[in-house]
Amino acid sequence: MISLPVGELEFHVFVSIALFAIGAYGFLCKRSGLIALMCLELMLNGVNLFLMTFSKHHSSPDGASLFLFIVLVAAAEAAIALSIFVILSRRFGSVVLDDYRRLKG
Amino acid sequence: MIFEGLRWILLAPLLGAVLNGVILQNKSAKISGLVATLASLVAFGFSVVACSQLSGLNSAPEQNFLIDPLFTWMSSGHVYVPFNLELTSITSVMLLVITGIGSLIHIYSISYLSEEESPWRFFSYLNLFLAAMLVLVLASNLAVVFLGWEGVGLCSYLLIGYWYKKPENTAAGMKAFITNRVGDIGFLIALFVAFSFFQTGDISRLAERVNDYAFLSSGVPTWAWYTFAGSLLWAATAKSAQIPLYIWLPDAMAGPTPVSALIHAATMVTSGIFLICRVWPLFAMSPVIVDAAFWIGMSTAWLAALIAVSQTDVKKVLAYSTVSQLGFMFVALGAGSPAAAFFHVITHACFKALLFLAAGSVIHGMHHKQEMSLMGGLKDKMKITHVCFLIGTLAIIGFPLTAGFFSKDMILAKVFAAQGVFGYILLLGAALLTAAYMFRAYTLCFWGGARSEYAQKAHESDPLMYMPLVVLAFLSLFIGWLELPEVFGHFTKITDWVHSSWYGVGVGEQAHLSHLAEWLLMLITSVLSLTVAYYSFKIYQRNPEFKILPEPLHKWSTNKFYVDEAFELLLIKPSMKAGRFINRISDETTFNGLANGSFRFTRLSGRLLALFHTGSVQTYAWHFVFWSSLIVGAIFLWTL
Amino acid sequence: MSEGIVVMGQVNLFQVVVGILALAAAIGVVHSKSAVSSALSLMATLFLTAFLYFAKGAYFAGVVQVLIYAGAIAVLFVFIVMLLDLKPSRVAIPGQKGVALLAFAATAMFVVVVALLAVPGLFEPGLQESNLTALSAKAISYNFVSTYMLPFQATGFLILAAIVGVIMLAKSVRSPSNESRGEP
Amino acid sequence: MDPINTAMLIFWPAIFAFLLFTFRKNKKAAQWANMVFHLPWFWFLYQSCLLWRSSTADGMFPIVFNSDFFPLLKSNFALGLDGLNLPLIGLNVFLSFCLSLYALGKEKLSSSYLALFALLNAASVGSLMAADAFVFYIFWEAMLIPMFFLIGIWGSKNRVYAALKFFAFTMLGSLAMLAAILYLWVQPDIQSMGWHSIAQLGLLGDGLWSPRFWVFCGFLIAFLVKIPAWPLHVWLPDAHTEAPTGASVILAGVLLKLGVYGIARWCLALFPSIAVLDVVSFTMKVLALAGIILGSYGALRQTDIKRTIAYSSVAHLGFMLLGLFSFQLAGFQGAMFQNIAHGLSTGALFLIFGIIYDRTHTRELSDYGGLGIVNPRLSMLFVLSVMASIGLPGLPGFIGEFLILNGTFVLSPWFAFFACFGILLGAVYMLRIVRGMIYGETSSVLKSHPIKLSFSEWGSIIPMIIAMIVLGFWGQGLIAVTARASATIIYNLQGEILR
Repeated sequence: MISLPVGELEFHVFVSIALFAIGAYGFLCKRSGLIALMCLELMLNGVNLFLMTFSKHHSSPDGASLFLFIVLVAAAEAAIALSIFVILSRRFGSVVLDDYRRLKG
Repeated sequence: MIFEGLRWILLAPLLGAVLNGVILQNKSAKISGLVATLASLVAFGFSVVACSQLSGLNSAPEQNFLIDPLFTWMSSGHVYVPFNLELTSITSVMLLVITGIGSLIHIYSISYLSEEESPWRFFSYLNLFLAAMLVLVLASNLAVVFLGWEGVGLCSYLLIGYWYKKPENTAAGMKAFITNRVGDIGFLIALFVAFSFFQTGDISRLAERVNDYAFLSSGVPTWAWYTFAGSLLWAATAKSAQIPLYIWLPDAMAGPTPVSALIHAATMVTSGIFLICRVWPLFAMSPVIVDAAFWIGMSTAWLAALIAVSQTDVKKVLAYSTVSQLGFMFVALGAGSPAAAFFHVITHACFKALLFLAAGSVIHGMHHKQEMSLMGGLKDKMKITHVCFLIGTLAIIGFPLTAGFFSKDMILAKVFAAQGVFGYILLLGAALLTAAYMFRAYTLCFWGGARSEYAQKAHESDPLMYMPLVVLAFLSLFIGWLELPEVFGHFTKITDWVHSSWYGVGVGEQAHLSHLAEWLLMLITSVLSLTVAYYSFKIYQRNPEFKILPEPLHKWSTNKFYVDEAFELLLIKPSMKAGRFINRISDETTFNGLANGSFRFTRLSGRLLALFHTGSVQTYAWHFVFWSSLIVGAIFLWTL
Repeated sequence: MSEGIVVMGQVNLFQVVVGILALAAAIGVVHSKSAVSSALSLMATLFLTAFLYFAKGAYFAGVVQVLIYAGAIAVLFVFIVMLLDLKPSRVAIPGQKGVALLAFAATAMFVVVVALLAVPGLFEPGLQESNLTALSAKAISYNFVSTYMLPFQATGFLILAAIVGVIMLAKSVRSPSNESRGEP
Repeated sequence: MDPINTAMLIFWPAIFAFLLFTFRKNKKAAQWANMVFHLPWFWFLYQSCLLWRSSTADGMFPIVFNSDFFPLLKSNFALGLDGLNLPLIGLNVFLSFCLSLYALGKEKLSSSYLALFALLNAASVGSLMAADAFVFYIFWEAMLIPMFFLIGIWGSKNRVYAALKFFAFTMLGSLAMLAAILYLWVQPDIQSMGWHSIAQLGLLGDGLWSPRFWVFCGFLIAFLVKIPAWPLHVWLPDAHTEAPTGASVILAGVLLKLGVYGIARWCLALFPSIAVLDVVSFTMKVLALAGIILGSYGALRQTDIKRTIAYSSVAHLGFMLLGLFSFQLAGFQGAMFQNIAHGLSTGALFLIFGIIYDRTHTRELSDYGGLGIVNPRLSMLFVLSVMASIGLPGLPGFIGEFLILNGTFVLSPWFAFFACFGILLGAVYMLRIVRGMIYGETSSVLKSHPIKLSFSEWGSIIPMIIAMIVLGFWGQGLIAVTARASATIIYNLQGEILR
């Protein structure tokens, strides 16, 4: 394959950080709760990629096992979050985060 | 020599007071008066026995006193105060005076208070006063003397405020108690100096301190001697009503007359001088203080005499005359002879009590009217009172061979010996003023036409009242014989009694006067005072409103030289205002403010924090991400 | 052991293309008009990241990614989006909050990249010839049962709790009593 | 005579408190039970006195009861009994007995009031006898809670503010003490938190700003708030005016004394080298003097009678502080004596005024007048207790003040001189009250509310008055009790001065 001047390591790190940043941006800015959750998944993927890169770089299986844990946890979290959102949407009639103001101090 | 009887002298009036005050409380003056008089007579009996016991004792000067150890009142560290009673020669005389005149006054007041509604209160306070005075006299330790000292102050407060319905009586009582308390601070300072520097409170051991050389050289700082003597003088000025702190005595006339007779003439006011006589060797160690006493006495004698001249209320005249006579006694102390002062204490007790009781019977006859302008022409309506009042007046102005003559003449002689002609002339002036105002009072009361219907209807009081008058008249005539000047033969009872009570501590002899000088002095004083008395008698018969003093001085003297107002303005009002101001600043604004402020602050900060809970999920998320990344970044940079 | 060792050297074109595509899909998730399209672009990002893993030689990870992430979670998202039939959600109003966040994201990346490049010790050269076996399933599973035994079991419980939680939440949704809105 | 009696001194009121909680329904029975409960308590006191007199253990603060309490905190439940805390415990038992007599027949004082009272007694006796830092702290805090409720529920108008202020002040003060105790606890070479082991604790270093100084300050602040020393006294007038009669008697009689006892036991005896530093002793004397003068000025200014008496307590306690820091046996024993004397005289004042207040429900001096006509016997007792509180010789107040001033005069004559003006001001504001209340024409308030005392109310005042008169002359008995304990403390203090 044609190899570019950039090192494999640097590129992968760049991609994972980009993924994380985009996820964070989406999570904080999107008004709809579901989209925020999706961006959350993006952030997690960014982290996973980061881990895998270094696991390969240091050739130790730890990174990969941690990757697996994150996947598991992400799955559980997504399930719970989504069902909560379903109830919230039933309750508040919409998924928009701004409507949930009941906890005002 | 141990003698158990002393405690009974003290317990009798105490029991009387408790019996009357707490248990009996019955309304009739007769019964409660009887109980009280009985108690004081028992005390008188026991004191006579004790004095005879003492005079029988003729051991060495150091041992000739009776002791009756009761219990230790308090002892901790360097303060050891045994509650012992002690009878020395000087205290025995004072004891007889107090219990004797006290019993007479008890008898007198039975009829004086016949129509009061709660006489038991009066008699229980009178007995309590007697007990406190006896403690003051019999105590062997200065701290126990202080117990009597304040007890006497308390009883005078209670008795002055006896008719408590009228607010000015209770105000006078409070004024008396607080002015006495100012003096008590001086007494306390003297006690502290005694206990910390002289290591003892016992009067006998204090006197011994003066001549045991080891103690003197053991480095007692000179300021200790001066503070001791100075604060004792301060205490005496308050109790014996001298210049700065005499303001309470004239107002104390608000109390019933027997009270004024007993407390504010005979016993309490002289306790200051009596105390100084007892610790005289210590007092004489600081000559500056002795001179101070001289000048305080002189100025009080003059000021009081000037005020007495223009007073219209008979009791006020007698009150100011007491203050002026006390000034005489201070002058005697200042001239370095406690014997003369003590002799004048005794004679003054007799004739001043006589004058007060006579005035009391006049007032009683005049249905409690004290204004001399309403009196006049009482000599034929109240014959016995008139005669007794006359004897009293003669005694006080120093009519030859009466008590006043001997004691005042002795003071004048001592002053002449110690201070020279100038001091003598000053004192003579005061004596002449006394003659003037005493005869003014006498003629206004008894001579001339009756100036009001009360005077017309005045009647002689019943035997219970004039019998003590007669006894006191007899006393004030013949008590002078106890101490004759050298000219009339060597009969100096009082001086040896006073000197022997200092437990053998000798004090330097005063200068001696030649016989001629003594004759001359006696002649001048008696002649001058008699002429002044005769003139004032003549003038006041014709014109009751005659003013002895020139106009500006007269107006000033009627208003008592504005001393009360000055005290109020300069001392009492500013300190009260300053106190209120300081307290408002320190308590209300700063500390309370601080405390309340801290409550409000916590509530405020609580409300402030609530603002963070906006409720929008996203701000929470934002904060969460922002702060966590900040922290991670910080840790990351930190670990580099 | 004989598969040979791929030198962790230069990045090849395939990886670059897939990486860029993944980023594009990610941006798609954020900026798509309707929730469905963002769900789909999420699924695309997950697939592409799986390709990245394959390119790196971590086949087991790639398969797991495809199976669980892309297959299960993304599908779950799509299903929920379909269930709630949402109106097309407007793009977030990038008010000052958004701008601030962009700034934050940019700086965060910048800082990290700089750290990566600047800090020598962080990336000491790994074994040149990284043996691929490190990322193989055998190595990971061996690692699971040795050093990570505790987290492994804990995650098991976590998943169980999640299942029970979801059933509870789901049950309250379907139970007839609170069918009408407003019931707690 | 076994030591269990001393422990029962504390636990008996506590047990009784829980018993009282069960008496919820019948108030009459609760009040009588409260009165009867005091008899065994007196018996335990008597047994402890015998134990104390027979114990020949020299040295300071002999431990009479010991059982393990909390090994983690290195503290065991040690109770000590010596000349300093025995009189105070006696005063506590005596005052609470008089108050139980007073409480008979009062419909307002429910059984929970009496139960809280018993708890308060247990806590105060506990903190008096505690010989272990943590036990002392626990009892010290335990005192606050019942007092807070007593003021908060049964007080008069703005009682909640007063209760809160009381609680906040004392709590903050005792936090400083807790910090000091914890600092001691973490010390490496401390085996147990007992009083003796703290006393022997070496290494804390000496001199100003050393750790030992800070521990000393920690303890001191807690006690200064409690005394109350001058700047921290603002809670006392409010607490006294709003507290019900029983609570304010016990507050004045026992709780304030614990501050003085605390300083004597936990500051002067434990850290003599710090107390003797002239910076410390000078500031404390200045605070005491300020307390005396400004307390008296405060009293002068009040129109509310109970506030005046409260301010007078600030002045009296200023005297005691002066006595403690005079470092003379006379001054120290004077302070301990004044503890009891002030407890009796102010207790009597509050009790008498409380009885009048129960009928007239007004505290303004201007509403009163002519009590002497309405009830001469009560006014006589009132005048007697006023005289006791202004320190008239022949009554206990004088002996305490006389010894204190004598002690202070030795080392600092000027302080003694200015403190004398406190006595003068004392006479002024107290006589102002007597004149306002007793003398003059009968005021409308007294005409409309006749003051007729029930038998139990007389029964509650008479013992106090008799105790005062007896103590006025027989003071030497009480001074002898505190002699041995204070002699050892003063011996150490003077040893430090010479060094």
